[in-house]
This record gives sequence, structure tokens and C-alpha cells, in this order.
Amino acid sequence: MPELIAKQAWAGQASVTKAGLSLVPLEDRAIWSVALFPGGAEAAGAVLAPLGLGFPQPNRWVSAGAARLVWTGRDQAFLMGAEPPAGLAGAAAVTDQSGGWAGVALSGPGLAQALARLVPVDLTPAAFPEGAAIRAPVNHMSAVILRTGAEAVEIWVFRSMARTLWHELAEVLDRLEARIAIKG
Amino acid sequence: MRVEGKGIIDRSHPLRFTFDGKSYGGYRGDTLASALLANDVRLMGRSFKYHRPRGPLTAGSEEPNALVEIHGKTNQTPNVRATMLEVFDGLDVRSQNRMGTLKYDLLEVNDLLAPFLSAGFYYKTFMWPRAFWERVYEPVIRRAAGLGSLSGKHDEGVYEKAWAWCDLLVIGAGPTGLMAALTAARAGAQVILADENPLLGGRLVGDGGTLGGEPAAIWVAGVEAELRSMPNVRVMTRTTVTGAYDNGTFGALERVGLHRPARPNLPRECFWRIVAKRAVLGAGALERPIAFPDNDRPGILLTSAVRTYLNRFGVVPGRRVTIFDGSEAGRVLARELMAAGVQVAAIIDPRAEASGLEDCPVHLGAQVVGSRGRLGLRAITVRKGAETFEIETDCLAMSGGWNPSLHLTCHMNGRPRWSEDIMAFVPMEGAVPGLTAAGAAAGRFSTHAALGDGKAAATAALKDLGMAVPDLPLPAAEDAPYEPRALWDVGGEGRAWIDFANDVTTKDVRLAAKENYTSVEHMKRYTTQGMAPDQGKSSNVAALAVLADATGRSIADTGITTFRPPFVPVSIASMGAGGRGAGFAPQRFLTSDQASRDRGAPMIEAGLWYRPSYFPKPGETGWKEACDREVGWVRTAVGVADVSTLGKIDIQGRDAARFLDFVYTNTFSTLPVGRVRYGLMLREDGMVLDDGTTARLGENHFLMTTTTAAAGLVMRHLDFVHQAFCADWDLRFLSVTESWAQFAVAGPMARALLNATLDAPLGDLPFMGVTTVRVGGVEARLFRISFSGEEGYELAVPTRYGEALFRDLVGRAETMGGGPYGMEALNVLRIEKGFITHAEIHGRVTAFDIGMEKMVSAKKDCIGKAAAQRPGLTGPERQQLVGLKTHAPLTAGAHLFRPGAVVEPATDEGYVTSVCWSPTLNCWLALAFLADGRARHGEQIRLVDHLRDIDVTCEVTGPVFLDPDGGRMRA
Amino acid sequence: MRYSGLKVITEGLFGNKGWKPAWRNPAPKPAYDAIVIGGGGHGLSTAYYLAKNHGLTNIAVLEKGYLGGGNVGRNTTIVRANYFLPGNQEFYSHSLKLWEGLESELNYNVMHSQRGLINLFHSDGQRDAFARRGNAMITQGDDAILLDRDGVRELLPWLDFEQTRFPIYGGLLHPRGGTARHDAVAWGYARGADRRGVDLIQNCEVTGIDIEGGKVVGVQTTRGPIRAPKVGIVVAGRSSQVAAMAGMRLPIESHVLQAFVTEGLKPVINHVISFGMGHFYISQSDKGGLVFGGDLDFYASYAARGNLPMVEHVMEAGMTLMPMIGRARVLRSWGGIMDMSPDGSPIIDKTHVEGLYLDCGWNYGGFKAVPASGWCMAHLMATDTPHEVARRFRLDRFATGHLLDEEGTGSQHNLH
Amino acid sequence: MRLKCPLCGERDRREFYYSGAADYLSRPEAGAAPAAWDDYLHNRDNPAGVTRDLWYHEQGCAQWLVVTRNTVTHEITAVELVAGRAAE
Repeated sequence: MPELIAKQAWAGQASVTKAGLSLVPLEDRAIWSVALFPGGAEAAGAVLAPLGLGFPQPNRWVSAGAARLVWTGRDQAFLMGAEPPAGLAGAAAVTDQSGGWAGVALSGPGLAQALARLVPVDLTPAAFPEGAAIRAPVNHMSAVILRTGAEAVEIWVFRSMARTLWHELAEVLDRLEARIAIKG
Repeated sequence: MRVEGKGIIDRSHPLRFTFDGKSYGGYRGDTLASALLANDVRLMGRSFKYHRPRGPLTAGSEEPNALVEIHGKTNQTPNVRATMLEVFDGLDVRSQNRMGTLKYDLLEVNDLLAPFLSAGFYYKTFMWPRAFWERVYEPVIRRAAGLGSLSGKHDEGVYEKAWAWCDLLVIGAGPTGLMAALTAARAGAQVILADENPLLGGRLVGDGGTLGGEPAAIWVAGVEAELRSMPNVRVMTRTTVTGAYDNGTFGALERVGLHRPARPNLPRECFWRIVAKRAVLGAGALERPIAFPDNDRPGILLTSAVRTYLNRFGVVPGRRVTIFDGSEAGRVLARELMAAGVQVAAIIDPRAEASGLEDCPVHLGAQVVGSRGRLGLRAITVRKGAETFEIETDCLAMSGGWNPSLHLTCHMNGRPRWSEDIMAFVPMEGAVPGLTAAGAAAGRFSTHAALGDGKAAATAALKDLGMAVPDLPLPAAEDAPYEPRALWDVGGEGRAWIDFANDVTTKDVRLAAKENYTSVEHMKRYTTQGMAPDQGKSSNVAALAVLADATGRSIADTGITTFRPPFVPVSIASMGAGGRGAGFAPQRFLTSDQASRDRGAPMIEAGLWYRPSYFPKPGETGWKEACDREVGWVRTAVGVADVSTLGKIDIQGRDAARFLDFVYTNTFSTLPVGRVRYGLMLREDGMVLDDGTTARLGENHFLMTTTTAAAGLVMRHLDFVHQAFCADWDLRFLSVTESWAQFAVAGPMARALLNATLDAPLGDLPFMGVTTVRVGGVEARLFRISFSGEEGYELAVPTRYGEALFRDLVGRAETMGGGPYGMEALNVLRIEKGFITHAEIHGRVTAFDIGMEKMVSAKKDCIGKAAAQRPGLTGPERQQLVGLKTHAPLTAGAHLFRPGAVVEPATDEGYVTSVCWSPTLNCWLALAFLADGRARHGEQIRLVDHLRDIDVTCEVTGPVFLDPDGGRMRA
Repeated sequence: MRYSGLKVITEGLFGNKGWKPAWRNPAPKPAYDAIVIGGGGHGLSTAYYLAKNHGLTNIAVLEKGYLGGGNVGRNTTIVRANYFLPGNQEFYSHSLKLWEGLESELNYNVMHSQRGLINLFHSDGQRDAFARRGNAMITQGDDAILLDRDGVRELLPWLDFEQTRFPIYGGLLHPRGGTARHDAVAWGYARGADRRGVDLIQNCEVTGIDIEGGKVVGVQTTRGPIRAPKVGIVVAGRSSQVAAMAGMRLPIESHVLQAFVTEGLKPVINHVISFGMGHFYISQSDKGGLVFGGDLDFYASYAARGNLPMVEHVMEAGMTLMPMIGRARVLRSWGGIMDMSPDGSPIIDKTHVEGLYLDCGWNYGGFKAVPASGWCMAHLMATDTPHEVARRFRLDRFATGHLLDEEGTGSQHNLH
Repeated sequence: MRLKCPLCGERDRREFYYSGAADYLSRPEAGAAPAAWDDYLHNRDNPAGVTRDLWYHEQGCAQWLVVTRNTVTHEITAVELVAGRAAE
């Protein structure tokens, strides 16, 4: 009988700090898609309420402890960091997405400048405040982006594209650092 | 020559650069043009067609003449404007478009041949003998044409693209732009101020006047300091806004690292996409030259350019200056030059009455009608009434008036309007929604008007956005009325240049008119006026005026050609930043990627994924040997392949089965839980979209698989059908491709391998069954499906266990006389079984063509059913899927003919889609489409591949070569 | 006036004073034997061949703007015959043969340059598809050579062969493919038609089509009504609008296709090259500019201008394939309005109105078709029967399913 | 070009896939005459002016949208969810 060792999406990837920004690979976590069936909003809300999570409005995410509910589409959210409560079944299609996504945390004072090199959406704090979460491309990749702090975001992409995401972000940091160097 | 006490170059930073191998000195803040002029070098280039000696005409990005090549360690950059290139230590610049040296260019012979090289001459000759065009004429023309050279080596430079958002984009940082930016900035708006120069100020820098009673530079510095201190303002220097696009999107090019030696990771350029709620175009205006014979010599510049060289760079392009200008601006320049100690030999003013000037002869009612000096101006000829005389001069400043820089207002098809008041085109209002032209760009030329206009434009924009705007006082500024000039062409016999860059003269325009190329577009295309690197910035109006004159129309009736993006040329590398190397599309890697690479497998691209082609063994000579071995493993023992790239869509809801019945041709509502069914999906036009298996995991829960290539396409299609036709159904679906790693285990020993792997022995899982199993304690899904024709399974585990499971399965397979197999073997296995891929379902085939018309249920509607019944898709002329078999090598892409038939289009009966050598059947196999093919099994057919010189006869068979009854799969 | 090298020299010696107008500016007559609506490449060549092949000289071309102002003057000038479906292959083969004699036919140098066209492929599957195409071309009597990676490297050593995203596997070389000077084609046909007596009437917009008893009798224009028993609609880019004047709803969607040209450069690219994994193709004009393009902007548009996403995609593809062009600068971008049909192939057919004919749906393959389109449209208008090489370009083929879908992308108009 | 997705807000054109005129929403009933299918699949008003067409927010919320816009000026006047039509 085999012993199956789980491998993290970012196994072996070290963090990078450059241009005043920190790029950190995130550990895999439970991710469940919760997609409401027509008319399922009320029932799903009742099941989620004890967790302290309301179903998020479009482009928002909510959290309670380690559990988050992140809007990802029409009547759809990702439950991250928690297992789905029993009882959702009739109200929503619940689908395991754990391990299918790879996330990074990017933070620091140059955050908006870094993101503006890859994401065609205004992610300055005024336009993308705390509590915001969007579906948007990171260059050519589909992503879920969450504002996690005044100068911090998380970016999640398909796991198979993790290397490309890292490469593109690292390149942005290199270039920002070179730009800073000639200013000084 | 350099003038002491003038200019805002940094004299504390001297530097050295080379031009054509010779070393020169300059200062930080110099452009190549200013530094060379300071060194008394006026000759900087050769013209496009006649190879005339040329020096700078302007001091800006509109420069038509002084184009040079920059040579770096690994590359070279052609067609760089000497007027925009900031010099730095070690800069290596060379002149271009010459055969020989810049001074002795052999192609100057073209200038002597000019009578035979008039507009459009090439349309009238080089036609005989016919074969000479590609062999003789064209190569000669091509070699003579062109300007600078690319190196032919990969551009290894670093480039960048970025986005920016703002309430107000201010284009140009002259008086208009500064005032607009300041107004908006103080209102608290998000402001971007972009200017293509390294310094803010625009003409305030070049003209060096006063503002609010102080030197303009002080006012500029004050505004700049304030803007730079504000968090809501981004000042972007060296940034040219290049294009206006829909819904407030602008393109802009930032020259990030071009003004300094290269540095690792530092972008050379950055292409910006700026999204602005409102924009102010404060791009100023461009001065026009005057057409007179031989007006293109080095040393002949625009008045504003001479002024800029003097005030910004402390340089005069000569020692004895003359001025050909019908406005007070000429007087101002003369005074400035004389104040700086430069001799002004004369002012030639075409007006009959105008002011004089102390210490300087002014020739009223006079025109410059000629010039002399082979490599640079030595004298001009002046005509005054009946009298002509020569004046010795090495620098002529000329001005034919000004054109508003309205180019961006044309990018969305805006048509400029001719204004008789200023004898120039002015922007059409509202041509770019949200953008307002202001100041000189709108045809209001005085500094006072520019400041007021900038403020007003910003105020209006901010009010639109609902923002409160402070009332800023305007600094006192010059407010002289503009003196419109309409002297385009002094006439005369010689060649008078209009379009310096493309060597178009007034004669060319008149010839075009004579030959009835009288539409402005015809004239432009026939003469090539306006199609050179400067896009006709300085030639456009003069050309129209000459055409208007030649055709007896007004300029307004003659019209104007359209300015297209970009405003200044933009490198392909900057707009294509990120495409180099592997950046064109994301790379997708399997969980087994490293394990496959560890085994030496070459990886090939498939639908953005990288998949192993084959797994080589020591001693094997190539892919074919490995492939045959891997096929053998699957046929006789067991093989393992990663099939995770197949699209997987999780479908749930009470209406899930109903939905599948609608999108598939066959029925899924009757599929029992725990079973899998092959499904065929059509486009609405009746052609096959994709195929795959769908498993029923629960009463209201299905898992659909798609091909790798069509995964995204199918998802989009399902989303459309769902949202457009049944959004209210109890149905949700989602891609789970990334959540599962899935491995095919196939071969007679597949079950044995699984029994050794799974936590509990595999019970009686029927063919086309699905069940939940555990492996290493992990819950997994096991499908009994086969793409090889052998007893086959696909085992799926959560992605994080993929690599471990792959290594384990492969290890176990190897102990059983099998191992991993790659794409090559997978392809052979499926051809032997007659399974189709997108080589067969290439978008032009119906279910009927591939012999699956029985899978189109008669009992229900489905997507594509109606259109598939069109007569042209069901007739006997349709080509049907068949197999071909022979012992000689076959090639995909070959065509099929009846043996003995003449090979011609009319006898072409089909083509081959897939071929392989079958190690199982010891022959070559092919899948092909053949007219009426199903009725022709057993016939001989001739296969012709002209490209690879193959001509063989094959036997037509059914597409399933191996085990047509499927006994092995069901074993 | 006959053009020749000798004429250029003698005129040059005498101050270029003797050149004559390339065409007249006639006023419209009240009636003609036939009218061609549209003074673009196809309309002008239709008129030329009506006059030359069928002796119909009392005809007019009505152009709402200036001659050659549509797509014939804003394309990327590629001429090729590399189709593989019956219906297309014989038509483009015929067209290429006409191209090969066009200079002497028109006494106008259209600079047809058969420098060779190379379609690169990046997988075994693409190679097989191109092999199918190449074999069809040769069977048709045209030329094609299948190059492997080394064969491509020999011709185009500066491609990025180390690029790992979509490695170059090889290419299909079509030696007789190439380019031509686009404006010259329109002008050459215009001059040729004019010399045969055709009235070319510019600034004359058709505002209505007069039909009586199911027959066309003339047109209404901004310069008055003009009668004619035969009217050809040859107005790609505006086909839906003009056909609507005759009560027709066409299988056409109009889309914008952008193209680009760089500043002049010394010769560096000697072929027409097309990338197989992104939207990008390129050649270098005789003037030295790199002329290149990609795919549609993909949204319906009559604006004749595009947006940045496709611009950037095309540039990125260029940098992937041939990073040596990185420092060339784009001088100008522009857009043309494409008649996109539901199978990517054109329509040359009669309509439900007697005497009214339709030539449209050229997608973005119209330029190379100019000679044969005019040839076949003239044949149809003159004889009322389709020309042999254009017989499959029927208007009803979408209804009947006799499709000519080279791309295999189906009925969605913008995917061809 | 920017579209205001009803769910995601204003986004650049590159995030969207375009499929053609909104005619594709009016699918003929099963058994409709061939001419109805021909019209549905192929024939278009193709106006030089205001049109309604279908866009898919592929890089965003995966919703199909009906966009009302002008094909000459590119002005966009309305963006609606295709899935929201039932509720109209």
C-alpha cells in the first residue's frame, strides 16, 4: 500500500523581499466552492451564519477566525480555511477546490505599483479597499485577488500556473528595484 | 557653438560620447543634437530618397532629419531622434542610411537622378522584363530604401508594461498642462501629468520668457515642486502619450532607461495603459517650415528650434544667423541671439509692413528663395521685389506659423476643422470623449491664453466629476495676439521640400495633382507625404496648401489626412513586453512534471500544459523505439500515464441530467449512478465541438471530462447555454481540472497493479463504471474507462497527492514489466483503436462524418441538432472517417485518390488526419476522411503526399483496427 | 499614355511636364448598361474585366469617397494561394495567376513581389494540418514546400529557436506567395478601366436601389438617380447597409482588423512570415517598413480603428517569435472594416432581385482576391452564370450547409 | 475599450470574449423551419450604429453579458447579465 505524501503547491519556494515588497508563498488550505442554487440563498445563509460568515456581496470577502468566504462569481463564493458545514447540500453546489489553487501574499509600500504591472484593474487602496476581493487576470492568468491589509494582498491562481505567477511577480520586483536604484 | 550664460544644462557634469567613432563632449541635459551643434557638427543624417545631407530641423520628437543609430554591446537601435536622445557617458551613436561615410555618401547620386525619381515614378517603370522585378529591381530598391538597420540579433533589452488610473490625465507640461494639473491637484483629484521631455515647462523652457514678473523657469520649478509633493499627483517625465483609445484609455511610452547606460533589470522603456476619467490635451503646437528651393540644408531650422537650442541648451547652430519669419517671434529670437552675443545677419520678413529692429537689417516684403552649401548652409538667396541677393549665413531660422498638436484628437476618427483665423487646423471638440484640447493645442497660442485654458479645462473636467475646484490666480504672462501666416511655398524653379523625412517636394505634390491624384488621400499615398517617421507632423498643412493651390480648391475643401496612433513611434518591444521567451502564455505544469523530467522525458506543449512525449531508456536510439516499447507495455503488461490535463467539470443540481441531455447529442438522464458514458457535444452549427466521458457520481451530481485542447471552449459554451437558455434551472457547475490529479492505468495487468495500490482490492467494477476508492488512506475516484483499448482505469486523487501517486504507480508498473507512457504512445494506442482526437474533430466534421450519427438522439432536442440536418452536411459527397492500412510509411496530411486516377483537384477524395506505425499490428495505420468512406471498406486507395514524396496504395478499413468488438476493454 | 522606363526618362529630362491624368473625372450619365457600386479594389477590377473580357464599356463605378479608399488601401498587402478546400483553392489559384501578369496587363507596376510566404507550425498536429494544405495546393497546381526546423532556420536564422513556449517545429513555404503595393492595384485597375471607357465617379454615394417588378432598374445617388439594368454591389465593409437597400439581410458581421507599420529599416525580413500559435504575421515593404498584423479586435465595429488589447497581443507574439524586431518602432496603426461571413469565405452570387449581384464577405482575405473577384464578378454580371472557379461562393450555402470553412471555427462570424 | 460588468465593475476589454450579435439568445424552438435556423445562426442586421451583442467575462465572473453599444463610435450605453434576463 502506498504512502501518499501531500505536496504543497509551493513546496521548496522561498520568500523574496525586494523593492520594499515582500512576496511570500502561502500554504495550501481548504478551499470549497459554494455555488448557490436558484433560491438557495436563504437556506445557505442559515447554515453559514453559525460560522460567523455571511454570504459576501460581489467583490467582497468576509472572515471569521481562519475561515473566509470570498466572492468568486454570481451567487458563488469560495470557503477558505474551513470545511463546509453540513446542510449546505440542497442550497448550494459544494465542490472541493483544495489544492487546486496556489496563493501568494504580496505586501509592502510599493504594492499598488507592483500590481499595476500585471493586473488591469485599479488596485490602489481607494479603489480596492480592505474587504475587497475580485476575479481578475494577472497578466494572462485568471486569479482571485483579496485585499488583506492596508498594504497587503493575496493572489490565488490555478495551481498548475504557480510557477508562471511566481516568475512574473519576481520579475516585477526586480524591475521596481532597478527603478528605485536610479532614482536614489 | 556653445553660448556662455545660456541654457539649463548641467555644466558641472561634462560627459563624452562618440558620433561615427569620433569623441565629443557635452553636458548632462544635452540632447545629441544640442551637443553636436555645440561642437559645430550640423550634418547628422542623410535623407530617405535623395540621400541629401541633413541636420536637425527641430528640437523635439517631431524631428524629420536627424535620425541616428545607437550602438550598444549586444544590439543597436535605429532611427533615434538626435533631438530627443539625451547624451550620457559612453554613448555610441552612428549615422545611418548612407553608403560610405556621412560626408561622402555614394547614394547621393540619387539626388542627381532626381528628375527621374519624381512622385510615383516606380509605378510607371521596372515592369520589363517580368522576372527582373524580384531578381534585380526590387533588391536594388530595397537596399537603397529604409533608414537605419536592425542588428538581426534578439533584442535582449528589458521592457515593461504597466497600468495607471486617474481622474485627470494632463498631456503635456507646458503652461497649459501645468496650470491644468495644478488646478486639479489642488482640488484633490487623482492627477497624472505626462510630458515627453525630461523637464517640465514645455515652451516656457524653450522660450525662456517671464511669468508673474519672474523668469518662467522659477514659476515652473515652483509648480513642479508642489505637484511632486502631493500624493494625489503623479508626474511622468520622458513619457509621451501615444494614443487615445475607447472609454478613457490612453497609451503612453515612458523612456525609463534610455538616457543612461544600461543597468541590469532596468527597463529601457515602459508602455503605460492609462485609464483616465477625463483628460486635458496640452500638447502645445508644432512650428511649420516654409518651402523654398533647397530649404533642407543642415543649418536651416525652425525659429522655435533655434530658440530652444539657445535657451534650453545654450547652443546656437551657427555663428551668423538669419531669420525668415513673418511674425514678431522672429524679432524676439533676433533680440535674444544678439543679447547672447550672436550675430544676426538679417531678418527676411515676407510682410510688406512690419517693425524694424535695431542693430539688425530687416528685409520687408522679402522671401528666401534659395540656399547654398553642400554639407551645411553657407548662404541664402533672398528675393525682394525684382531684386535677388545673397546673404552669407550658416544658420537660418524659419517659421511658417504653427499647427496645434491635435494628433490625439484624431485617434478616434475626429476630423480637425480648418480655421482661417490662425491658418491652421484646430481640433474637433468631443472627438475623444472626455478629452479637451487646451492652449496652443486648441489654437490659442499666447502664454496667457494657455494658462487660462489649462485652468478652465481642468475646472470643467472636475466639475463633470462632481469635484469642488479652487479658483487659482493666473500668473501674469505674455498675451500677444497670434499673427497667422500663410506662406507655405515661395515658388520658384528648384526643389522645395515639404516632407523632409520622405523627400517630398512641392513639385511632387503638383505632379500628383496633375495626374489626378487629387483626393488628399491619393496625394498622400502617391507622393508618400506624411508616411515617414514623423507622420507628416511638419509637412501636413503645407502639402495640403500646395495641393489646394494646384487643384483650385480651398484648404478646408481639400481636407486633411487622418493622424493615427501612435503620436510618436513606439518600439515593438515595449508594447510587446513580456512576450519574449516563455512569457507569451502561462505555462501549466502537471503534478508529475518533475517525475517525468527525472526520467528524461522530453516535454511538449499541449493546451498550455507540458506533457511527456516519451520516456527514453538507455540504449534507445530515438522516440520511435521508446514509443513502440511503451505501446507494448500497455498491450502486454501495464502502462501509467498522467491524464490530468483533460478538462474536468463538476455538475450538480436537480436539473443537471436535463442540462447534459441538452448539451450532448446522446442521453444522460438515463445513466445510472456509478456509471460513465461517452458523450458527443456539438456546436450550434452542427459540427462536433468535443467529446469525452461523463460520470454520474450521484443522482444530481455528474463529472464531465473534456479534451485538453477544448477545456476552456467547452466551459464557455456550457456557461452560455446555461445562462442564455436555462438560467433558472437547478444547476451549477465548476471546473475541477486543477483539483484532481488523474492517471490512466491501462493494460492486461492494470487490475493487478490497482489491487496492489489501492487500500482495498478492486471489486467488480464494470467497464464504464465509477467508484470511490482509497489509496494510502486518501479518498480517490476510480473510473473504468479506456483510451487505449485495453482494460483501463483512471485513478484520480486530490492534486496534492498527484506526484506521490504517479511515482508510486510507475514504480509498481515497472516491477510488473510495464512503466510510464507518454503522448507518443498514447497517440499510437488510440489510433490502433480508432479513437478520435481534435485531429479528426477539427471543426468541419459532423457526427455523421465520424460515424456517430446514431448518437444523436431522435427523442430530444440538443444543441446543434437542427443545423446538422442541413442537406450539405448529410449527403454522399461528405467525407467519412475510415481506417487505412499498409506496410509502407504513411503521412498525415496526405490526400487520397482512386488508384489509377489522374491526381487533380477533381479526383481528390479525402485526406489523412492521423498516422502511426503500429507495433501491435506490425503495419502502418492511418485515420482518414474519404468520400463515401463507410461504403468502401476493403477497397484500395492511393495516398499521395507531394510534400514528402510519398505515393502508396492502402487498404480502406473501418477506423477501429484492434479488437473491434472491444473484448479487451471489457475483460 | 503608356508608362515605361523610357517614358520616365524622357519626362524627367523635360521637367515631368507631360504626364497625363491617370483617369478622368466624368460626370455621371443618366443611364449605363451596368453599374458597379464601390470603387475599391474589387469594384474597380470588376469594372475593368467587364470592359475587357465582356466588352461592356458603357458602365460606371460609383464610389462614395475616393477610389481605393477602403480595404484595398489599408491591408497588409499579402498575395497568396494557399487554401485547401475545394471552392477556395481553385479561386485563389486563378487569382494568383492573374497577379503574375498584372503589371503588363495594366501597364502599371503594382510591385507584385513573390518573395515566398512561410506559415510556421509549432506542434505535430499543426504540421499535419499544414501538410494537408500544402498537398492540396500542389494538387491544384500551386507550389508548397514543407520545411522542418532546420529548413526554417536556414531561411530565417533570426527567429527565436530557443523560445520554449511554442517551439518552432517547421513551416510551410509557399514560394509564389508574397506581397504587392496595395494602392497601386486600385490605381492600376482604375486607370485600366478608365482607358477602356468606364466612368469612375468619385464622391457619389448610393442611397437607394431602384427595383421594379423584381428587377433592378437603377440606383439613387447623392449625385442624382442613375438607371441601369444591372447593378453589382461590391462594397465590402458596407455590404449590409447597401444590401439592405434591396431588402436583404446578409450573413455578414463587420469587424475591425488592425495593422501596423514601422519606421523604414534596411532589408531584414525577406519573406512573409506567419506565427502559428498567436496572431502575428509580418513582411517588410520595399520602402523598408515592417508591415504586420494579427487578428480582429473581435467585436463588431465600423470605426476603422482598434484598441490596445489586440495591439499588445500582436506585439507580444512578435517578440515571442522574432525578438530581433524589438527595437523597430511602430509608426502607424490603422484598422479596416471586414465583412466577416459565417464560414470565412466570400460570396459572389446573384440575389433575389433580377439584375442585382453581390460580391462581399471577403473576411480579411480580400486583397489577394482582387483580380479573380473582379474577373468572376464581371463574368457573373455579364453572363448571369457563375464563373467556374467561383461557383461555390453561393449566398445560400449557409442555409444548405455547403460550407467553405478553412478555419473550422463554425458559424460565429468573428472566428474566421 | 472598457465594459462595466454588472458584477465586477468597469474592466478592460481584454478580460472579455466576444461572440457576436445578441441574436444568439433567440434560439428557435426545436422543429423550427430551416430558414429560422439560418437566420439565427448566420444572418445579421449588422448595423452601423447601435447594436446589442454578447460578451463573456472570461477573466472575471464568467458571466455572459448583453452589451448595447454603437459600432461606429464605440459608445457603450448598457451592459446587462444574460442570466438576469429571466428576471426582467
